[in-house]
Amino acid sequence: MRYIRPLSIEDAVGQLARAVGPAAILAGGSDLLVRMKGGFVEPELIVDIKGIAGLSEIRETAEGFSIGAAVPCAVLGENAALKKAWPGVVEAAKLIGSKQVQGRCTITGNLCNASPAADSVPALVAAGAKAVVVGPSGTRTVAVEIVPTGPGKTSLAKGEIIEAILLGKRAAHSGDAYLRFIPRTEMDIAVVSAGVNLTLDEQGVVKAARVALGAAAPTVLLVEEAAEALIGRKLDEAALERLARICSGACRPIDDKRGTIEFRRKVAGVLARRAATTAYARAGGK
Amino acid sequence: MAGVAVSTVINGDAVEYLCQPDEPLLDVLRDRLGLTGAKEGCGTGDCGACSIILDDRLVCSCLVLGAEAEGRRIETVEGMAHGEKLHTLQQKFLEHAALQCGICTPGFLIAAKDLLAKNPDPTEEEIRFGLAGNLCRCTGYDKIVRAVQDAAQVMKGA
Amino acid sequence: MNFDPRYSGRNFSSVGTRPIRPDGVDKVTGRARYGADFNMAGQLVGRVLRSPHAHALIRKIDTSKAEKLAGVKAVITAKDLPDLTNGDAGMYDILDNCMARTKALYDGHAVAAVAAIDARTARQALKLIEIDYEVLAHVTDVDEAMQHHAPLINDAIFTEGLEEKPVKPSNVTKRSQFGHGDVHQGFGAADFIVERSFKTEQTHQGYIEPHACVASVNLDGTAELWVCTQGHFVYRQHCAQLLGLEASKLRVTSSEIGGGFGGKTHVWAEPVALALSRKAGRPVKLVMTRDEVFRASGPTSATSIDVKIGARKDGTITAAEATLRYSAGPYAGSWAEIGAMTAFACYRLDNVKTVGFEVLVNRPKTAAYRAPSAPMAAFAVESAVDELAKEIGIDPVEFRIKNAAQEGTRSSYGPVYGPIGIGPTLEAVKAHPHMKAPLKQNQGRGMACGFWFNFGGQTCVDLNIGMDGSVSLAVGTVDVGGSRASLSLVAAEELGIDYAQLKAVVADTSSLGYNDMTDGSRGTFSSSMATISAARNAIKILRDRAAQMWDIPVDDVVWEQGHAVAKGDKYGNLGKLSLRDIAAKSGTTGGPIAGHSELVADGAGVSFATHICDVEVDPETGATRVIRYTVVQDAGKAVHPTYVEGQYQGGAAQGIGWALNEEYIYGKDGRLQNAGFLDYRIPVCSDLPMIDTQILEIPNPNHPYGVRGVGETSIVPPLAAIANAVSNAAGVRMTHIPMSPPRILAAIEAERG
Amino acid sequence: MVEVTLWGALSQLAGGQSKVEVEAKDIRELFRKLAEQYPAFEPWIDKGIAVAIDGVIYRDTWGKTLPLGAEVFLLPRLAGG
Repeated sequence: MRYIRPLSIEDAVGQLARAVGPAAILAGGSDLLVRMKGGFVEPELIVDIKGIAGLSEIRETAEGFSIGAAVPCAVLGENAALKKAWPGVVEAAKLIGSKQVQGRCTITGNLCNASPAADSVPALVAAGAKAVVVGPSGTRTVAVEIVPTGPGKTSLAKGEIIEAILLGKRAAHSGDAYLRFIPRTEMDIAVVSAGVNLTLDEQGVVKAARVALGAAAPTVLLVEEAAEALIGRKLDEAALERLARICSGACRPIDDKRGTIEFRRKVAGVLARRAATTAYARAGGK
Repeated sequence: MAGVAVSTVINGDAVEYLCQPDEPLLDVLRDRLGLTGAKEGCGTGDCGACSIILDDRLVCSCLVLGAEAEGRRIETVEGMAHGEKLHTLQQKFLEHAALQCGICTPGFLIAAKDLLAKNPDPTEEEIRFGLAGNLCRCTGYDKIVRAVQDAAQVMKGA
Repeated sequence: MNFDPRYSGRNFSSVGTRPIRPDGVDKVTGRARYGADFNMAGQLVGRVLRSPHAHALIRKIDTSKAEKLAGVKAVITAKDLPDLTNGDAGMYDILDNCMARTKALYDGHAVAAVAAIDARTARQALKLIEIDYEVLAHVTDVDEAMQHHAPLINDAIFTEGLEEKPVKPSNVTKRSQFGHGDVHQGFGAADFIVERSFKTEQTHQGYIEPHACVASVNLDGTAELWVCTQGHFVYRQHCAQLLGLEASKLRVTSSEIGGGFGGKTHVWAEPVALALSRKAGRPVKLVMTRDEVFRASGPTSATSIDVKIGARKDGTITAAEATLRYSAGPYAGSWAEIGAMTAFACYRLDNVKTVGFEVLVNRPKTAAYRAPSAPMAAFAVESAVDELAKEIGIDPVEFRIKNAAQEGTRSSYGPVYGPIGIGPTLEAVKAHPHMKAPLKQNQGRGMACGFWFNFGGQTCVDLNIGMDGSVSLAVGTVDVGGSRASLSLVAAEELGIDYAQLKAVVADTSSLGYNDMTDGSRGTFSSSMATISAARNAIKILRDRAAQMWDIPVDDVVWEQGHAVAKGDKYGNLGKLSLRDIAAKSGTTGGPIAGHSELVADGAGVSFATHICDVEVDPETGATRVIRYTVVQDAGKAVHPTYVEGQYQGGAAQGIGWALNEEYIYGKDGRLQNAGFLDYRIPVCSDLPMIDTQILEIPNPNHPYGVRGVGETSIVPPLAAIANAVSNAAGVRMTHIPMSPPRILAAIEAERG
Repeated sequence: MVEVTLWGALSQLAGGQSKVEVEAKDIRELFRKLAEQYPAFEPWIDKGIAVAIDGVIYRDTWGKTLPLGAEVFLLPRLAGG
């Protein structure tokens, strides 16, 4: 077993591509170390990417925001501009684990861990976020929802690293929100969750919408029908009812230690509705 | 397996050690350096008993590799008191009987220190959410919250 | 023993004050040493291999590959431990639970162990042990285990306590029954009857410190054990007996203990660590992982309880009946029996009957958890009492006051009560401002009562007075929550000296006589009695030394406020001698001054509590938030009131967790699915409000200061108090604990139709 | 002579009687006489039986005297947390 701390993304990609046994990328480590402790993974090579220039930064660009793969979630909450533009994404990222875990965990790691219950992913999907993937054959930019392909599985090829997550520049009258259900007030994994991202026109009519559900299927669900139910309308009671019904119907959840199928279906609708109400208010809708 | 040589600073002192590449910092602190103030309650980041401050960030030392500490600054409960003087939080935990068995106490003290450094005048709710990553099974948290509230008042006045 | 334990009213100067605990500074500076904080030279790392099956025959274990791995110093299986098959059944079960002999009886049951030079090698060695299992059908549910077709866990078990000896083996190990009067007749006289069935899931004590020990067996048959335990003397006895060591040659030191709540009253890994050390010839440190703690230490029973209570229109209960089924894990226990004894203990009943069934299941062996078995029975009974009050149309507090047991009442478990506190706690609750505070939409209030016996037991204390007049107090009951502070207060009180002049320590098994463990809320009750006795013995010697110094008869010397005083006009010029004065001369007046006490502290007073709870339920998600909580409990006499409050608050918090979210979740494969703090959800700081406390002091007639145990009763009422509050908030009666959001939401939806 | 009340399990071993009369001055003599009269009690006494005398529960104080006319109640010896 080796631990390395490359200083360039090219070096990291090269080391990963050449690795003989199982290799793991280490940023925050809040998933990796737990899996190692439980004996679920035994990497031959651990590649710590925190030494790579730029990966620990949030950059505001002409196109929006670029969040480096090694930026801890706590830092997202300390970035005023990001928080103002994408409050739903930030609140989702800030829900992962405890204060202690916040100081380490990253949204890129949350995405690559590929848990259907990952908190930041529904918010990122709703936000239309993209991932910059660097690999042996170059760089590609993909929608975040195509990264996880099933519980614990991703579409990343051997040697590929997500370098950053991109969030677009905010249009006027936009707002997003994320809500999850947990039995306690902190420290739990989402039983079910919902992220909603809205853009309104001057009159408060929804122009664009994205609705995503977490822990409702093997991967995070982008519910296009739910978005369609909101577009072209103000957020009246009937629209919210419809949204809730569509979201409950779109769920393909399982019974497990965290919740039942019935519970997840029902609460997915409740959360979508509540998140939409918050997003709408954040977008300036009344 | 190749050992990793690490130079770091713990509680203000330069420290060097050799650790395994997959060895958690918690194990390094406890087993290699004799700093047993940080406790292992779970090893998976769910209890906060191993809390330390790493470069001004509160973290669980069970979720950090020893190898990652190279060139960083670590604060543990052993560094809270100065000479004969306890840290205000330590003193208030004693006065309020904010501990029964005491196994969670080092983690709570470190988390509370971090909390007050970032928010010197927290509300009860901010304290409760700020300390939600630290489990205590004895006290029901009542006296811990009161001790932190009292310490905040004293530290503000200082 | 010429010590008189009877209560005598007195004024206190130390007892009842709130000084800082003697072990406090060590604990806030990280210096206190817990189970895993101790190391010995040349120490190996021990690890245990555990069954992945809920129920399986162990056909063969091949350890040869593991033994050959470099760095492995010992591998053991049950074959390396004494075979107690034809010996004491209780000891057989304890050892079999430490290391399965013929069958793995639950997911997590230990089947082999290794000692190696480091953790990595030990882990690898475990993977090299090959076990040939024959997987058997399993049963984990308490009701299913009682069915005739259920897989049999132990075919040598025939139900005890039946009228006729059964001809077929069963998973029911015992039936027990309590009560008096004629319930049939009582129900006949009732105008209202409530009959309900309840279930509670299995919970864990959830102490933050995993089990940990360091064992060192020497070639000469002597051994040392450093361990976190609630009772190092009991661990010594069990380990010595299980391994064939001589008890007095096994020195057990109790580390600081990071929580126990009943879970550290039982040996789990300690005999294994000793056996590994003996085989390897080196010290072995064995620390459980959190996963192992959940899978393989001792959680509570899961229960299934039927309750029937009848009352007249005027609110008098005419009859009460309960059938209680408690899971025991794979070994016989007496958990339902305790439930059956405590269920109706709060009430004055002419006709009462309770029947308990102990049920084997393929889950870890049930261990004590704070007032073991009482919270589940109280949940069922107090829920039914609330419903009955509602049916009659009487206030639930008034209904309980009307039927509360009092001095002279025959308890539901048999004997007649002396002075007790159930009535006063109810009156205090009735008068409490909490009961009148307004509630908002979706909020509800509930209250409930609880009872616990409290124990005493064998106790030994040494009190040594240094030449400088400082006093060391060596006790043998492990300090789980501040007892060194309370016992120092008691010694200071008796001797008439300042608390700061004393230092209390927990002595190891070679330095003090035998002590029962710290369980049954006995720590402060028993050890304070022994401390009082030891201090009084020391005072006799102090008086004698003062008499020597003055050259007067000892009968003329009395002890007053920390001083020897010569009584009588003829001694007018002698003044007083302080404890320090006498200690300074002790070398020439007869040597060291000490007081010892060995006694059985019996007559622990029973204890009652009543709790009030407000909750808010989100009707769309079933999420429950506790928004206000008040504990009222009788302490007899609160020696250190802050730590008494701490016990009240801690028990309430554990009860809240149990009521709302904590449960063992087993899959169809019989494996535990949530063996960690992530999904076994104990309350976090942001889940709870401040927990208000009110200490009542109804003196226990059988303790010189009136002390009763306080540690356990506080976990008895919360399940029911919260269930009653949730029922009032959500408009549905919750009969299944924990009242997790999916259960509450399902109940709300079912009610809506 | 003291009248001793038995709990369910012991009462079965005593042929269904819930109360038995024993001539005993203290708990030790009580157990000895009970074991003589009802040999089936012996393993129970070995495992531990608690004795409530006028409502006060004694678990280990076998020297405790049984006052004349006292209410004597046998109970299982329990575990605590």
